[in-house]
Amino acid sequence: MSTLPSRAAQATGVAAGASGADAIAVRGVSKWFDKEGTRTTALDAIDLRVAPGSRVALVGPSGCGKSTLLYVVGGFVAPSAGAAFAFDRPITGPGVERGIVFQEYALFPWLTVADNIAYGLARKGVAKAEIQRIVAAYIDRMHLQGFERHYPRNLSGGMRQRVALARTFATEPAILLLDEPFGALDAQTREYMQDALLELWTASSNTLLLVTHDIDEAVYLCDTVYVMSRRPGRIVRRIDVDLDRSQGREAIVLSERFRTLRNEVWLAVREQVRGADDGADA
Amino acid sequence: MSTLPSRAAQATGVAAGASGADAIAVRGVSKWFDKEGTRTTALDAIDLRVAPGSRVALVGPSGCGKSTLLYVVGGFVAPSAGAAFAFDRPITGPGVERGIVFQEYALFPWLTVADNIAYGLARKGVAKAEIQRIVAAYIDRMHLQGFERHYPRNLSGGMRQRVALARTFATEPAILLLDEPFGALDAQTREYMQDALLELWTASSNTLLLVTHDIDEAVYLCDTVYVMSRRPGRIVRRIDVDLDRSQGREAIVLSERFRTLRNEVWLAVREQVRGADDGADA
Amino acid sequence: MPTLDLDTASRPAQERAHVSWRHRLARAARRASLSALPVIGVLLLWQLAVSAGWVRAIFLPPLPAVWHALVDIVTTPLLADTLGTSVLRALLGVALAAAIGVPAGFALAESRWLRWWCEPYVAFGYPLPKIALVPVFTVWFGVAALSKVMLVFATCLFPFMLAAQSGASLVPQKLRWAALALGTRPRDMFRRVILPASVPSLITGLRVAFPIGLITVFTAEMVSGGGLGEAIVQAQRYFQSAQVYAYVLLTMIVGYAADVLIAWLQRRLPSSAG
Amino acid sequence: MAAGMPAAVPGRAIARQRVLREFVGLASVVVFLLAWHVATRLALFPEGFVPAPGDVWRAGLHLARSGELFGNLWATVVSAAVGLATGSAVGCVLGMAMTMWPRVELLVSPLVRGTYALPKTTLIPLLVLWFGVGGATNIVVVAVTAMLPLIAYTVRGTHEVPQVLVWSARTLGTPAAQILWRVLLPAALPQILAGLRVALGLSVLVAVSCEMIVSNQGIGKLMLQYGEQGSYDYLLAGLVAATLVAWLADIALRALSNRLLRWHEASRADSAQA
Amino acid sequence: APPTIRYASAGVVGPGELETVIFSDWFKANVLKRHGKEYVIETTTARGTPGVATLLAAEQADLGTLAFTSFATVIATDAVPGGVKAIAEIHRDAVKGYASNPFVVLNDSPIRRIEDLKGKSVAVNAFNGSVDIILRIALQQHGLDPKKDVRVVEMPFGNIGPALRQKRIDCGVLAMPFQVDEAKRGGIRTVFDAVGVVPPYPVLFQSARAKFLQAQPQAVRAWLADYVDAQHWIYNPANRSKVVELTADLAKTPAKSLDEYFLTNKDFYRDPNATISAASIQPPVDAMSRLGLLPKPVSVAPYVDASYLPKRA
Ligand SMILES: Nc1ncnc2c1ncn2[C@@H]1O[C@H](COP(=O)(O)OP(=O)(O)OP(=O)(O)O)[C@@H](O)[C@H]1O
Ligand SMILES: Nc1ncnc2c1ncn2[C@@H]1O[C@H](COP(=O)(O)OP(=O)(O)OP(=O)(O)O)[C@@H](O)[C@H]1O
Ligand SMILES: O=C([O-])O
Ligand SMILES: [Mg+2]
Ligand SMILES: [Mg+2]
Repeated sequence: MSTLPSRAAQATGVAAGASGADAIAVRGVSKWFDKEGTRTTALDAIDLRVAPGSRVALVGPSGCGKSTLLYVVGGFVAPSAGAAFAFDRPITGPGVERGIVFQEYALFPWLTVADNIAYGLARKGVAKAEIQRIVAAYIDRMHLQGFERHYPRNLSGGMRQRVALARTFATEPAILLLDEPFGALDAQTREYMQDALLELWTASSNTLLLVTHDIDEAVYLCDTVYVMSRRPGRIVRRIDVDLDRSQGREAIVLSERFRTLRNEVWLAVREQVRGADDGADA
Repeated sequence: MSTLPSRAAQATGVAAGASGADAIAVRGVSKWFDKEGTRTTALDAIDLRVAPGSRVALVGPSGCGKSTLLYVVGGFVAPSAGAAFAFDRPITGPGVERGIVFQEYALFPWLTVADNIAYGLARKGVAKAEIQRIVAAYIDRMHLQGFERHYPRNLSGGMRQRVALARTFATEPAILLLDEPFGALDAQTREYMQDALLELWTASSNTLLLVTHDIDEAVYLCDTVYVMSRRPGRIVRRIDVDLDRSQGREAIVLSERFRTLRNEVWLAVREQVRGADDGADA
Repeated sequence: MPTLDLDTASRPAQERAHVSWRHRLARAARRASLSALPVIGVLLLWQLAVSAGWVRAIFLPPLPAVWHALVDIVTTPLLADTLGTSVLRALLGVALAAAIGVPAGFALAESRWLRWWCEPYVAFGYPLPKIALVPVFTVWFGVAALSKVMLVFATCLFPFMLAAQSGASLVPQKLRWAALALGTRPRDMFRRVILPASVPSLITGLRVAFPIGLITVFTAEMVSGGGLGEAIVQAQRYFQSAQVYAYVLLTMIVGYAADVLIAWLQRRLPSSAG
Repeated sequence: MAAGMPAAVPGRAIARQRVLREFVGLASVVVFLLAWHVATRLALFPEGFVPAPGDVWRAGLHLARSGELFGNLWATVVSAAVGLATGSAVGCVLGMAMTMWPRVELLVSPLVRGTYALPKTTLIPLLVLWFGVGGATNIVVVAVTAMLPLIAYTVRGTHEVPQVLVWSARTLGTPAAQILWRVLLPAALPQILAGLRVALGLSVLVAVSCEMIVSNQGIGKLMLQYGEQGSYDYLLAGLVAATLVAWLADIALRALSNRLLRWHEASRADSAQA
Repeated sequence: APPTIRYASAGVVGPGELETVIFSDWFKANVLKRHGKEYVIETTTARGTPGVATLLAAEQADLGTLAFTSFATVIATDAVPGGVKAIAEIHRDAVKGYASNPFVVLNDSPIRRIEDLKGKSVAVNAFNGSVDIILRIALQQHGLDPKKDVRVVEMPFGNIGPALRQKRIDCGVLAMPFQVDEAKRGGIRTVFDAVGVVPPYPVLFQSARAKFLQAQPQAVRAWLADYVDAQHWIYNPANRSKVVELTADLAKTPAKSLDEYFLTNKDFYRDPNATISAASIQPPVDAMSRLGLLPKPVSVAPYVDASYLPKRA
């Protein structure tokens, strides 16, 4: 993977919760949807700060507003109340410094696998030869050899997801927003991808906001796990992950601390899932 | 949940591998796709027999042909070679006795949540009042209260998946074909859904063919786990799950046997994932 | 791939925060004034062109004259005689075309053999300049309304057929599969899946066909009499340009109103993009 | 594929299918011609009014030999093609811009919608003032007519573009202004091509209609002259020639669609519009 | 280069508008001595004489074929900048012993006289066209109100015969060449034609924009000289077979049926010298005026100019 450009230099003041430039700051964000007289509140006064270079996971019951929160940070959806900031600048729309992988992949169906991966690089004005090199590297890394010229519709679900990851990773954004990025992958490929992600993070120290259903994944990958309540989504719990990451995956996953943390998140989420969705508010 | 009709009575001869009427029999099925001179072989001489009332999981690397195999059994895709049978009748097209949940949900976008769930029941000619009762029960069970009148596009990913499950479960097919049915659910909802599935199965003793990436899920839910090789998909391993299921989930999952089996499947899949996809064949 | 469609506007633009009714009112007024702008611009340019003598009044009459002519038409039974007659004929023809073209289009999408058999007729019949067939239609269906209705039918049939055919052939395969596995009989497939999934396509077809229907009626009437078309031709023959433009404005208003109505319908129906 | 069970089709079978398809199409044309011939022999039509296919063929040959056919056909084709190209380009861009920027929609929609039902041929006297007799005037009328389906289909196509695609493109560094042609255009291409097919049919129809009003050349002029004269065999020969050209263009367009939409889920070798 | 004359014809080729035969390629090459030297003619086809009038008004044509109806309208509305002049006759109606456009009915029809048309439907090719005016004048002369007592419908000339036979109309007018074909087919009879209804009048005549006449008088004179020469050539029996062959080819009608009437007294009357006079145009124009079809009465005299025609030999 190519190295991250100077953008990474912005990522100073790494201390979480520091009052300096947060990579992401969400202040009192609410979001509701009005449909034919019914109001569905997806987010309720969310406050969230992500320090540059940190890795944060969002977990919570299905339909609690995780994707919606990611869209607010991505700049795709304007909050109904409150505001979101990236590196202290208010978020008013999408930006290249915030790369996103959507739950539904959002590949360009008219582009081949290789062209999908090359897309963001071409927009950045990267030279042709360099693009080819990077695309080839990602094809390799994502185990997509032989499918360079295939169109997305001819790929399996997991293959599509890997293309989506490659497309976003290739542009090396300062902030990575991932919405269940490994959901369609088999357990082994998933682990492989997780480690690839960590490796990328180590190389470029970008900031990670990860939505996932997989609690092991959240704890394994991130420094902080936020647990959201069931809809209307609120942040009900923050769990700091203090793992010794100097060893390999096996050691980490088998460690007592991992088990404890995992359990803690588990119980916090279960508390939220119990009682189930309560439907639209009105 | 309403009880299963007499169809369940067909499900005799439960012994796996018995030469009697298999619920599903796949005999020497191959499937390849020819695109502009390139041939991609998705399935390579698959043999598979599923006894009535048994629960079988298919696991394997992403892109190995699991969905394709499910489509062959569903009767949506004709094999390039070989043939598939349901209750000894050759499969020539889709049939109500084989209910399917697709990896991408395939909800009817023009129908509300309630109408999507009611769809199959109405086709079966179930009485209006009965349909309403069943739909209400599934709305409840799937934690979709308050979203009855919503259209699919206003639902979160996990909610869509739950609607798709409800739609198929409601018609109580003799054979259930599930393609990553819990992929978009959070861990807790997923467990809840798994148990709901087992409950349904116990009540109606239908046959289950489950494609999943979650090895715990495969082992927890099924009697037999088939491991597929990476593309071209072949079945490389059959693991019989001999768990004592008399106890609750906690006990099963924490049992030594569960761990062993889980590990066995894990290693079998990893062996296949190693070396990655090899691209199109030609 | 599902359309993730947050909020009412299904446009891929930035989404706006919610606003109070007062803001909404102000916004509606702003929108209306923005829409009026180009119309006012065109009218100004028109009057300027006449006043400055760039175009002679015989080709572009002064606006007040057109206005008077328009008032004359609208306030007399002339409106029903001309516009009323034409619109009624167009409506009948378009309805007939939809009633036959839509099922035919679906049939073409579903049956290869039928498609192959009909391909030459569709490909030939569609671009065939139907207006050249006015004499034939007059002999077959008489000079009165029927021949015009049939001509509209012949012209609008193909847009409906193509809309239905393309709508049906774009239905995602998994939806068909899901429906079959849920017990939809193949013969119900159309009613249960293909039709609802094609609704947006059909409305687009209507949006194209209806104005074509109107144009056809007007043009046919220009050739063989009756309705607004005859009124225009008469006025044109006698260089009564104010009347000509009054009628032309009427056709524009009718077309505009019809399109607004269809667009409204389009928004009301649940989108097939899911 | 009604029963949802597509047969496995190896390359040779596809070729065989293509031959079969052409054969079925040909057979249906032959049957039509026979029926027509028999009907004229049995005098089912008013005498002298519908010529037999053989007469039309002879008339066509005569026109071709005298050189009248190709010169006039060329004129018609040029009007239709240039008008179609400009009209659909403008319509396509307008349609996308209307979806992307509500302001553009507000601004242009009254004018655009006003032109939908306007019988453009009534404006020919005005257009003739500016563009002269023939070519340019006809091109303008064809272009304005072709715009309608392109706008309607493009608007629909772009409305259905999944929002996440636009979002993806934006975060991958696509400037807002480029979304139009980097995302909306390719994503809406299936619909745009459907609209183009509708417009293609219309453009020939309208080009010929214009030539029937005022022209110094074109198939429409031939048809007007021979129609007034009662030489219906020659009228039909001209009609068939123009329609043949449109048919060939339609075939070319479908081939192009197939190529451009290789990526599309529903693009099948012989599907409706893909 | 010689000046170009842009000529707008009314949409009929061959016998209906003889000038279309005359400016065919063969005539240009073999008969029109002055073509290419003193003038060049370029033709446009319009839909009927109102279309020609529009082209003259738009100054997109210099000369064109008009009928008295479109001519009077152009004058009354002052449509052509600088005015319009009728300069040469093409053919004449209501001349005894020659063709006129007959109003015909089926043989078994109860309609025998003009009075019998009360309550019936009559087809003409164009409302307020010259044939329609003749009909209205005839009706008025026989005490019928053209607006109330008769249903006048419009259909192309070619349709009127079939429509009559299918009983979609009670009476209809037949033009060339349809009247010949229909007569041959039989079963119809004439109720009346223009003869006796109005004095002889030019059905079609060449007209020119006055501004063009001023700018290019020599070119117009040369064209009209060629035109008159060509008419003589056409009417020369020695050339008949060639003329019929050429005209048949141009109009795409069988030479045999053309030969039966073309240039004979079954055809319209054509003045050998294309003489035009205000006196012959004025009566039908006055009739139009009486029928309320003109915004104001029109005196055509200032708009008829025979001086561009060659001096009689
Ligand atoms: N366009 C919309 N209109 C109405 N409600 C919406 C819309 N989009 C989302 N919602 C609602 O907002 C809530 C949050 O949705 P969101 O997609 O953010 O959930 P999520 O946490 O990502 O769920 P999942 O884990 O299942 O993907 C849901 O209840 C959903 O129904
Ligand atoms: N229509 C098609 N045309 C060409 N190749 C196809 C088509 N459908 C599937 N394939 C190929 O067949 C192989 C198997 O696909 P399939 O969807 O069955 O995989 P899978 O095991 O379900 O993968 P995943 O777990 O990622 O969903 C893939 O390599 C895919 O690229
Ligand atoms: O009037 C027409 O635009 O065809
Ligand atoms: Mg989500
Ligand atoms: Mg799959």
